[in-house]
Amino acid sequence: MEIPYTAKIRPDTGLYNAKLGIWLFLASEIMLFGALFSSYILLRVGAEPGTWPQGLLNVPLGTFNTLVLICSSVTVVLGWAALKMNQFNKYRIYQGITILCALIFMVVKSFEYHDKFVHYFVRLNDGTEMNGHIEGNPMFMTLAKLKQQNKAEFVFHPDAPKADHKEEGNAGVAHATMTIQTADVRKLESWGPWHNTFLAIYFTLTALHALHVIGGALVIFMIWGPLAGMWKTDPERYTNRVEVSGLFWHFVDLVWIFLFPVLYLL
Amino acid sequence: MSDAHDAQAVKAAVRKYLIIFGALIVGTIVTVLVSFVHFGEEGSNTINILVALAIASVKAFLVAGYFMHLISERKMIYGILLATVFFFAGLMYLTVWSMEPVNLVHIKADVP
Amino acid sequence: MEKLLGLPVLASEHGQHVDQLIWYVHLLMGALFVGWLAYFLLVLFKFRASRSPKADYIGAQTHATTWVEVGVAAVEAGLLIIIAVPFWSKLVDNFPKETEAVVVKVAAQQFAWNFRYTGPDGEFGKQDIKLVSASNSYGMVQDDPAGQDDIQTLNEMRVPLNKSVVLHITSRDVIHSFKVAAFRLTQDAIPGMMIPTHFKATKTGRYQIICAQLCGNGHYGMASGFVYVDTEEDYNNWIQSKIGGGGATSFE
Amino acid sequence: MQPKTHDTKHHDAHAPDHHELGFWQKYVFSTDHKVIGVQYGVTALIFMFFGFLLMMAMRWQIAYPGQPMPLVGGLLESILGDVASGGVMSSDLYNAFGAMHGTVMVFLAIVPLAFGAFGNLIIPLQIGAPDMAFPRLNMVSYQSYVVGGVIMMVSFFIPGGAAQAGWTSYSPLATLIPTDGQTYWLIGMIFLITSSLLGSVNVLATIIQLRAPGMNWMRLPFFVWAQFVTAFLLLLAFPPLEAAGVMQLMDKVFHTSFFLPTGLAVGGEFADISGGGSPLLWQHLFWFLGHPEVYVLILPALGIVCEILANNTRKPIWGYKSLVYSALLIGFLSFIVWAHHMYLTGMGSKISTFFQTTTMIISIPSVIILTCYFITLWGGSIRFNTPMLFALAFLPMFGIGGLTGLPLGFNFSDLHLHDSYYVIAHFHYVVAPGTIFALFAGIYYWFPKMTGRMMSEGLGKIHFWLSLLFMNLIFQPMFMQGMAGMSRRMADGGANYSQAVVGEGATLTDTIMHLNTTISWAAWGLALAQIPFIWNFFWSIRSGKKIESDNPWNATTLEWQTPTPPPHGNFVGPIEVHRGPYEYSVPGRSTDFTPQNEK
Ligand code: HEA
Ligand code: HEA
Ligand code: CUA
Ligand SMILES: [Cu+2]
Repeated sequence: MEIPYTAKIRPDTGLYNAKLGIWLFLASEIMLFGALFSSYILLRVGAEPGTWPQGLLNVPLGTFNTLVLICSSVTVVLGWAALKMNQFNKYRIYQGITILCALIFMVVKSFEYHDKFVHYFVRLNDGTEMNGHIEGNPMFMTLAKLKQQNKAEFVFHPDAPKADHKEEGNAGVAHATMTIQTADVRKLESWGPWHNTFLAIYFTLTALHALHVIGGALVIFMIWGPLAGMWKTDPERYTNRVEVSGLFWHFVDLVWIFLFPVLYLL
Repeated sequence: MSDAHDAQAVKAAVRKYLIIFGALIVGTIVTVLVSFVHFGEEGSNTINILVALAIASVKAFLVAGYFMHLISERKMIYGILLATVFFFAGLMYLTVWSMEPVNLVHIKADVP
Repeated sequence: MEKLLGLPVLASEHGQHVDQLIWYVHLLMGALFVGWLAYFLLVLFKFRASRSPKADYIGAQTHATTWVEVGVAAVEAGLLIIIAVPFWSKLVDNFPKETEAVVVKVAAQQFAWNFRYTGPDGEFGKQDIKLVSASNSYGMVQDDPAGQDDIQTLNEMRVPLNKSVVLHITSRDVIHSFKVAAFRLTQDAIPGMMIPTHFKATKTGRYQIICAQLCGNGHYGMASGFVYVDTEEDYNNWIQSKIGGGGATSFE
Repeated sequence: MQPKTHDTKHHDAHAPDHHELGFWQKYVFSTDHKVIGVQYGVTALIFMFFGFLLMMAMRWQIAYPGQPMPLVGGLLESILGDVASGGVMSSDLYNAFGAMHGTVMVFLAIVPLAFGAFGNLIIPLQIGAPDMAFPRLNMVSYQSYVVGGVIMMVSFFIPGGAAQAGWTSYSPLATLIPTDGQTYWLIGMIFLITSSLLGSVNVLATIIQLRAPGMNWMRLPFFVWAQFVTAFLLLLAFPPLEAAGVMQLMDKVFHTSFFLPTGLAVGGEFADISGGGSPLLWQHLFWFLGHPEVYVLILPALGIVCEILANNTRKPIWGYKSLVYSALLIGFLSFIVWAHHMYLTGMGSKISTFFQTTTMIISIPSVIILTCYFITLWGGSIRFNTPMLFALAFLPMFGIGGLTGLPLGFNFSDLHLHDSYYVIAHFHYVVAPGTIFALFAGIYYWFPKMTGRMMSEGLGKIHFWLSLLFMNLIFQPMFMQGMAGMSRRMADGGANYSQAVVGEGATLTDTIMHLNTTISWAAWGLALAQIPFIWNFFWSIRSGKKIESDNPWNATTLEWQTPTPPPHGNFVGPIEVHRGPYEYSVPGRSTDFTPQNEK
């Protein structure tokens, strides 16, 4: 016996199996991201007043990425519509754009990550605190690594103090390149997730989201390329697959729609 | 399924999708612009948060409702999502409520 | 009833209500269990296949069970409204005035209890988190006058008889739990939080503090802390003897 | 890859039947729900036995703290090294075993057995479906479970050993213990959670989509309903723990401070962390899963018991509809009671009133379910075979466990009972003589369906009576210990606490302490009592009494209306359902059972 309703709709529920399956899965995803959002709210509300950093992220890049994802969401649904109208080639083009958008998104994201990994916080033994870049832009430098590499000193470019946004820690520090003795440093850390609670939740949320982007794009790509033969043999099921992968993709987009204002703007 | 009638409906839908696409882009831009304006009292950004979340919710509604066809989805799916939303709200609300200082007997310890 | 349930000695005022609640709940449980068990055994005997070869399609037609269910719900509601909720509120919302009580700050650490009293001035000295170090585990600000007469002890807490005691409980490292069985009192000690609780001792003696939350490999041995309930006089003498030992640290 | 070891056994058992599918497709990468169900079952039983072994070792340390373990002490030392030096269990090792006993029992034994194995084996058969809705997902779900299990097992052998912060893994302790056990635990959990999520999507889709014609909702066997609710709980409660797990993993690996507050002073030194986190956040997210999880442990058991009760009383279940609604209500409410595990974390009166009220409310549907079962017995013709004995014993055992949940549910009495052995006794009564008995009942009951052979009744009865005796000898004294104030998770069984005080105010009297030894011997007795079962299980696969018909118990539900063992695709012809699940002793019929598919 074949498993029923893999492509056909079951009359009393009005669904085929995979569609129900993906919605159930999305329900669990809502709980997953929901729990992280709740944690974000709690940590933020619970933070000492005035210590929650704002404006750490690059808003233009974020906006651009938001637009890229919205774009990909539209092409997904247009691709599906094209299949419904029997226009396979059009579908190929639309979904191709979707995959491209996913790539662009990931590239932009990796630039944003890189920005953070080469950005440093330094506390000297005399208590001075600064943020800035180390000459040569190494990633993930730490005090221990410096010592290991026997670097007695390094060149540091402190950030320019921002005019209106209150920047963490470097009020009053002159904007000039300086040489710092390793021996003078008490603490050196890049702006990774360990740096503060905001960056912690930022990296956790966006990395998890990025994993979803990669996963979703892979599935869409598989259906688009290697598995496209099914369009010839079983077009109805093929269209369903496109729809189901599309539902997942829209969800990924949806998560970002909330992530963007919450992390970048507020 | 993909009979002629269906294809007609899909054609009409495509127009809808494009309109929504426009709306989403506008929404994004508005969110960004609005974030540079400060509403409400000095030092409180409650209104800003509400505005941003409101726009995001509208956008989410458009994506879920039209791109994901939720508007015309079946009862079963509504049931599942309703349950999920309920439990999510429970998780979020009860946790936040439980951790609100006025509901707790403790204070933040500044020193051990 | 304490004997029957095997509860440990009781030495606090609110404890008698804890015992009461435990007692009443167990009465409810006992009634349900004995009642159903009797029914159960009866039915197993009466309707065993050899005695009752043909089953009855309809079975029992009774509404008695609904009443049992309603009864259980009603008793639970009663206990909730009459004992559990009001006494809990009393414990967490109605604190005795700190001026009329003995106030003790409790800080747990792996694997010991630190206590701090205000001393005669009734005021705790200032503390600053940045000053915390191995030699100054409370982060005391050294030249604050209010701190000069503070009393710090390790694993030894003394309280007077029949006087309210307010505890402010926190932890320095992981979560511990301050439990004194004789007081029917348990309160988690959570780092980053200062949690108040209170009790009134009703029996002199020496009571052990149990750490009731897994806190590492020494959890089982976090056993050297005691609460001594003294008479008012003994207590005051003890306080006097401690002053002067003031700012000294109790760490290690 | 991983599942090889036990599948070989399975292969032997089935060696005679031939198929064009190769060994790998048939037994390792199978997508047939029955094979996957058996894989789940055997793997879970092995883990269950392993969880029990951990506990037996711990019980030695509790009864005879500090003394070298006989027989296994040297073995442990040579495998695990310093933590068991001289064959004595160190407190590190005790904590690791304790945490892993909880984890293994809950996540690697009971859930996979009750939900993975029984769900997979029985649901499609009972609803008249050819397989699960997503067979390949089903396979991945099993594999993910095995990977998670292997990671958990590997963690015993890494330097420092397995996780030591309890199965609840409270931060900051879980984060601050410098060894890597917790990291393994978290990664393992992520695989296990993934497995459960895929499994629950599958079960839900199967029940909603693949019911045979005529199998409408109110004709579903209660077992299917129970699994349905269970699947919903897993689907929606697990993701928050996954989120929490990811955050704790970040804390552990990337030194973030999600669950670490500002101002920790570990070992007297001010800890250099970014701070700003909240230890309570972990507890909320953990218990948001934790509480629904306990109903995940009990609902399938209630379902199994229901099937067996109806079958062996030869009459319909009394109050089928109230059972269904109660199960739904339990599922629904279980999401809003979680903070009853956190009464002593500094809650104000509003919150605790809310949570203790919901806790009391949730006990009512449990009472209703049990009542329905009891009333079902009235007017029956009760057969006392092994499955029925286990199912019957389940009732009072779950009763004790459930009832003792009540004093814990009131925050004011929890003040004394929290984290004492009373809690341990409470939940073991529900999961050990409760759920495990129901699972034993299920194994004895459905064994002939899968193998075509019965398990031995004689051995079964020995297994039953001894298990019942020892279970009670183990867990009853724990109530007394808890009442007297003995705390759980004590690597020395409370010896330090009892020795420190003499005379008045002594926390633990000698009588209470002596119970430790009694309990431990009973636990080892329980182990011996399992030998007849293990023997019975493997022996009967090959040599049990052959069943004469496909329906040896004269049951009504659909799983008995197929060939034995069911072929790929389950049913030979199209199947149609005409009646409710428990039509036993219908007046005017020639037999005392009327199958669901009979007109
Ligand atoms: C299967 C598992 C399971 C089940 C079903 C339950 C059921 C219940 N549990 Fe339990 N519980 C656990 C597993 C379970 N629990 C675990 C694992 C822990 C500890 C976790 C940890 O800290 O490690 C725990 C801890 C726990 C606590 C926290 C204690 C503490 O840490 O201080 C509380 C508090 O409210 C509680 C309450 C309840 C209640 C009110 C029920 C109710 O649902 C019970 C309702 C049932 C009844 C009321 C019985 C009705 C029966 C009859 C009326 C008939 C009886 C008579 C005869 C049969 C003859 N449980
Ligand atoms: C489902 C959950 C479950 C189950 C079934 C059990 C079963 C048992 N548990 Fe445990 N236990 C927990 C979950 C469970 N436990 C948890 C969550 C904790 C808390 C951990 C923590 O503190 O973090 C705990 C803690 C705990 C403690 C307290 C430790 C402490 O606080 O220091 C004790 C003490 O005695 C204990 C004992 C036992 C015993 C004797 C059994 C026995 O009932 C075991 C019975 C087992 C069997 C009878 C196995 C039968 C198996 C077979 C026969 C296999 C056959 C194989 C084949 C056929 C292939 N458990
Ligand atoms: Cu401190 Cu346990
Ligand atoms: Cu619970």
